[in-house]
Amino acid sequence: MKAKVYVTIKENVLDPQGNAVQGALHSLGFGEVAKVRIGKFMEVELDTADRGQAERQLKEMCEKLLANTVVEDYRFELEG
Amino acid sequence: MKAKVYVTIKENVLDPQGNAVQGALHSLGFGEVAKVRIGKFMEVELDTADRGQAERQLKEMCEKLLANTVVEDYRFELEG
Amino acid sequence: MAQQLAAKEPTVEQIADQKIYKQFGVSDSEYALICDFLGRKPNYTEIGVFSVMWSEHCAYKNSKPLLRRFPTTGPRVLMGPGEGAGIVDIGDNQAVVFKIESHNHPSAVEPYQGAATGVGGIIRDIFSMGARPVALLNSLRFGKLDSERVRYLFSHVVSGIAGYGNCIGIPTVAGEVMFDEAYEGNPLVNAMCVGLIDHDKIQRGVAKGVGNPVFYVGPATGRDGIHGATFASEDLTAESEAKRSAVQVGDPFMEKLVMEATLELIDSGIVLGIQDMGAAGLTCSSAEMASKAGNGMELYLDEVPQREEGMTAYEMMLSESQERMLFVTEPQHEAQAKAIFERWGLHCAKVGKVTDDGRLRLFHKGEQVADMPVKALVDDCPVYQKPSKVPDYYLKNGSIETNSYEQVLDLTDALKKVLGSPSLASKEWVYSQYDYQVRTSTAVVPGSDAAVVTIRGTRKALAMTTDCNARYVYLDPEVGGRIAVAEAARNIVCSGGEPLAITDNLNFGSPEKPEVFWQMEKAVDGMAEACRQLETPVIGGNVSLYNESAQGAIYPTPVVGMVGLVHDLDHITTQAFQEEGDVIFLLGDTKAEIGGSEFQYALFGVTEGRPPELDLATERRVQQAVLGAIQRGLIASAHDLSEGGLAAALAEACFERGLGAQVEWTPNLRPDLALFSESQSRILLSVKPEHADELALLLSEQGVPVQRLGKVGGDRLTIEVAAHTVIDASVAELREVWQTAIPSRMD
Amino acid sequence: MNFAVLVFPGSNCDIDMFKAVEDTVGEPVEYVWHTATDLSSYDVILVPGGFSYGDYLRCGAIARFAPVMAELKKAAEAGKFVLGVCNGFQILTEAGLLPGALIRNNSLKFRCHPVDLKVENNITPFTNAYAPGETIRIPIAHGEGNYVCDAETLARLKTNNQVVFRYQGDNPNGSVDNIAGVCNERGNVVGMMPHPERAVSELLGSSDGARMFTSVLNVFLSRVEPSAVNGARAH
Ligand SMILES: Nc1ncnc2c1ncn2[C@@H]1O[C@H](COP(=O)(O)OP(=O)(O)O)[C@@H](O)[C@H]1O
Ligand SMILES: [Mg+2]
Repeated sequence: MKAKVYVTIKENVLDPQGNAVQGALHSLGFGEVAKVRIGKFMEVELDTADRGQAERQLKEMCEKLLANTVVEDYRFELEG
Repeated sequence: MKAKVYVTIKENVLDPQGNAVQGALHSLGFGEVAKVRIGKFMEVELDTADRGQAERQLKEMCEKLLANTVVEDYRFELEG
Repeated sequence: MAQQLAAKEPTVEQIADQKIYKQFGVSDSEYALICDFLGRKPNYTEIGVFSVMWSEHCAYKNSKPLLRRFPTTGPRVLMGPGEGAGIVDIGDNQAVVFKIESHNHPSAVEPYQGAATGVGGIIRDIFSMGARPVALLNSLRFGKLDSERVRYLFSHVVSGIAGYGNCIGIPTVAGEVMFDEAYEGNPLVNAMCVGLIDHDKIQRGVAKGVGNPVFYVGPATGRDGIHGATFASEDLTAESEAKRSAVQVGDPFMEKLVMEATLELIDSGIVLGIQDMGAAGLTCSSAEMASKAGNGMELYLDEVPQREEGMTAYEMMLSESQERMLFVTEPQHEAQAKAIFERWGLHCAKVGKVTDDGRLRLFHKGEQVADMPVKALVDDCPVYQKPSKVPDYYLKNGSIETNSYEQVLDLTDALKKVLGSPSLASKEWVYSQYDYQVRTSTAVVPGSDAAVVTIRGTRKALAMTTDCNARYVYLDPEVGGRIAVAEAARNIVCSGGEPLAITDNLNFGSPEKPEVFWQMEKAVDGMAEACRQLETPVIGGNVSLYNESAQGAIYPTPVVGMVGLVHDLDHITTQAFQEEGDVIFLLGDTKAEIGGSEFQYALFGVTEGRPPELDLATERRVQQAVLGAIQRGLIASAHDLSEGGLAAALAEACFERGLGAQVEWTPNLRPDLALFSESQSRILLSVKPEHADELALLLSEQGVPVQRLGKVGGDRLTIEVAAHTVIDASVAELREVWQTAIPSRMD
Repeated sequence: MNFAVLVFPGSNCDIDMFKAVEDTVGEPVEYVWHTATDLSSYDVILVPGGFSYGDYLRCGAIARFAPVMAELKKAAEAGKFVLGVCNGFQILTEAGLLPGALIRNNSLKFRCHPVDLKVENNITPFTNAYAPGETIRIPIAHGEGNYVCDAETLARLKTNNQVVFRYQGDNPNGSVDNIAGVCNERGNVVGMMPHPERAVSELLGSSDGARMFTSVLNVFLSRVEPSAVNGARAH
């Protein structure tokens, strides 16, 4: 089973990378870019067919390792 | 208008980060994790209502800045 | 898909009939020779293996005759060119190991990974000798910073170097960066690594002992960096092409593990031979190891760890996946070796066996897929003596009178232009991204003439630098080649070190062009002569040819990496003025020499005429005198005069401590030419007032021209020439220009 | 007094930390591998800098699961002295032994240079050899040293005097309130981005970091033999 995990910086935390990219886009002439936030996108392949188990496991992986919940939010989708 | 941009490492390009995370998940007991690939996820807000224009611009941004097309693929979605 | 790819490899007959070998860079006559050596026509894997072994990179087929002109021996040289890196004795059973290598072409395609894997590769060359890497250096060339593309290349190359070196924990302590149109489409990225070793730990890449197993360690092999040699098959899709030429990605964390495990393995004493898989990966390492032992080798490719499915023998042999090593040990030591790697989370795979038949045989899926004589692969590549021709530009330049330019009157402004030229400006933007202090041995951090790295447990240290003024080399390759070596040595001496030896990176355009080959010949002659006179033999190096873009060849750029021995920590000296009241001396003669100078480029926008002259006997005398004075404790600061001449050198000496200087000078030259001339064999010294007379006497006794210029002090740099103030500016103001030149263009 | 220097795959300031202990206090010091499951024989545990597990994903994120970390937690709870520097600081925050998190420098660049630090709290075991408010010079070398925490946590850090060091002058990474180092409530666990182990001799440009090591020795001695403060050791 394949999963997609999205890890984003919390709204109230400054995102230096996003700001820098926004600035760079402006100077490249993309003036209409109002905001950029940069996070991580992970594709995880799981050797399991049990959806419920997969969900439980993904939640645990995110909480434990994939996201630092002090500064990041996460969300995931299971495919198929 | 809001867009979501996904930047992933090309299929056959080495992803040391994904490998390290996979290893860590294994040692945390998530033995069923078969593969992890780590890319970027960006939320971009555009000050425009013209969908066609937004798409053209996003493509250009990705090609020029957001993705390194030598080693990365990208894809984006426009919201709404 | 992958299976199909394999099935579509051209047949032996197709390779011959369609001359597919030509796409591998193998000429008709070379192909015929390969057929002779094999006694039959090569198959696809074999032609692939031959093509990389017979490439310029591995066989030096265009440069070998030139490299033979270098002096490569000396009383301290323990190992000269030929192995992963050269080794020089530094006493007390210790030796220094160093080498430089280029990654120009990969960096032009993917600057971050290109530069990063360049660093990774040179580090492997050092630790595979058994040495502990202690420092990294680099030498970089880019086009002018006003183009977006150049800024992109520059910033990503710097982050790639930083990313690799910082992560693996080896300090990047010195280097050089120069910007000029000549490198617009073809940047140069040369990386150097320096290591320390005990004499009894020195390893060689030899496959010793018939019957012994051959082990592979490191990450799995993928289709990374299989380049160039793609074949023209109608059936080959764009997609599969893309896969074949996938960029090499560096994994410094992996290399750190491989490095620690390898050093531990070597320490355990069970390694018979070891070599890293660098360019041409498994092919080059296996063939060379077998060759050096006069043996053969069998490889069982199914045992090679593979990252991707359906890899062919050809792909595995040519892959340039990073961070891999090949080693040979005796069968009874297998378990011990495995245990060492496992502790570091690594696996080693038994992939082959040493044989006595002098052949490299490859087995895949139960079949023998290649069978080639090792000697033919390693030693029998034809060597070419390319035609050489004096270029027109060189002849034309001979008649350009560079001191007949209109006199520049505002010399404060001229100094600012020179200091603000990115090539001469502060490189802090670059080196503040490098961890130059990890290992806590960096006694002189980037920013002075040479970096100094201490050797723990001793009073000794190593001074190191990379240098090459390619404008001089372009204008006169022989003189320029001499200057590159002399300047490196001068930088070492100014830092308190005795020059030991050099490693060189010959970056040139296409040797097929007679004018380029002429540049190569002359530059090598100049370097070789300087190496002989200064007693700094060449212990290794690298050749990078075909550095060309739409605008033509790059400037000939034979980069010199030099290491020197600082005999006592007390000798460590920097370029910075130390204290108010110190007396400033200029050593050496100043002539009207501005051909190829930064002054000429920054003020007149040209690089023309002849470069400064260099007399090696004078150079040697100046260097020995300065080193002697430093060792006697007479010197407060020493700075080599190079780009920007005396004016720039004085300013640079002021910057670190914000100390000014008052100089009065009466040269018999026009002030602008005098202050910005780049005459060679000159050094700027400052000394405590109580040492001034002793120093002046000592120097003149040794026949070194010495002039007392003035005093350190205040917060301004003022220069009077023949009783007229020609430069007067606050140190802060000058430093601002010098410090912001690069950041203001980059951030 | 026994020092431990933890070693994770990818640690690269472990040797520097080890040498710094040898050169400053000369007390027994040992490397302790990430797989170790017993820290009982050590009084001070140093978590060095580097790129543990390549710093992939997030700095310190993977290291915090190493077997030795459970022991480190116990040691911290037992009141032993723990110092995390750079990557060590990142590991301690990831492990929850210190509050907050460290994210990318606001310049997005790795930065290596000396900085001036103000000693805000000189009553931790690692800082009591400094004068309160003293300015010291110590180098930084990091790409992700931008300290962040929520407003509540920040308020709590201030109330409890948990800010140990602040950057003076330029803030090199954008950290909130110029924070360069913090401690836990009890004060026995300190984390900081600058590298005191790189500032233990004039040959390296500064010796201001040496007092972090002498400081912890003094505190230890004053506990075992209260009369022996300030290096005046009985034996
Ligand atoms: N790419 C680089 N990496 C590290 N240090 C560098 C780099 N480029 C320049 N430096 C440092 O900046 C200082 C000035 O360099 P350079 O102008 O080449 O000096 P010099 O003319 O004395 O050789 C030197 O200390 C050098 O090591
Ligand atoms: Mg130089």
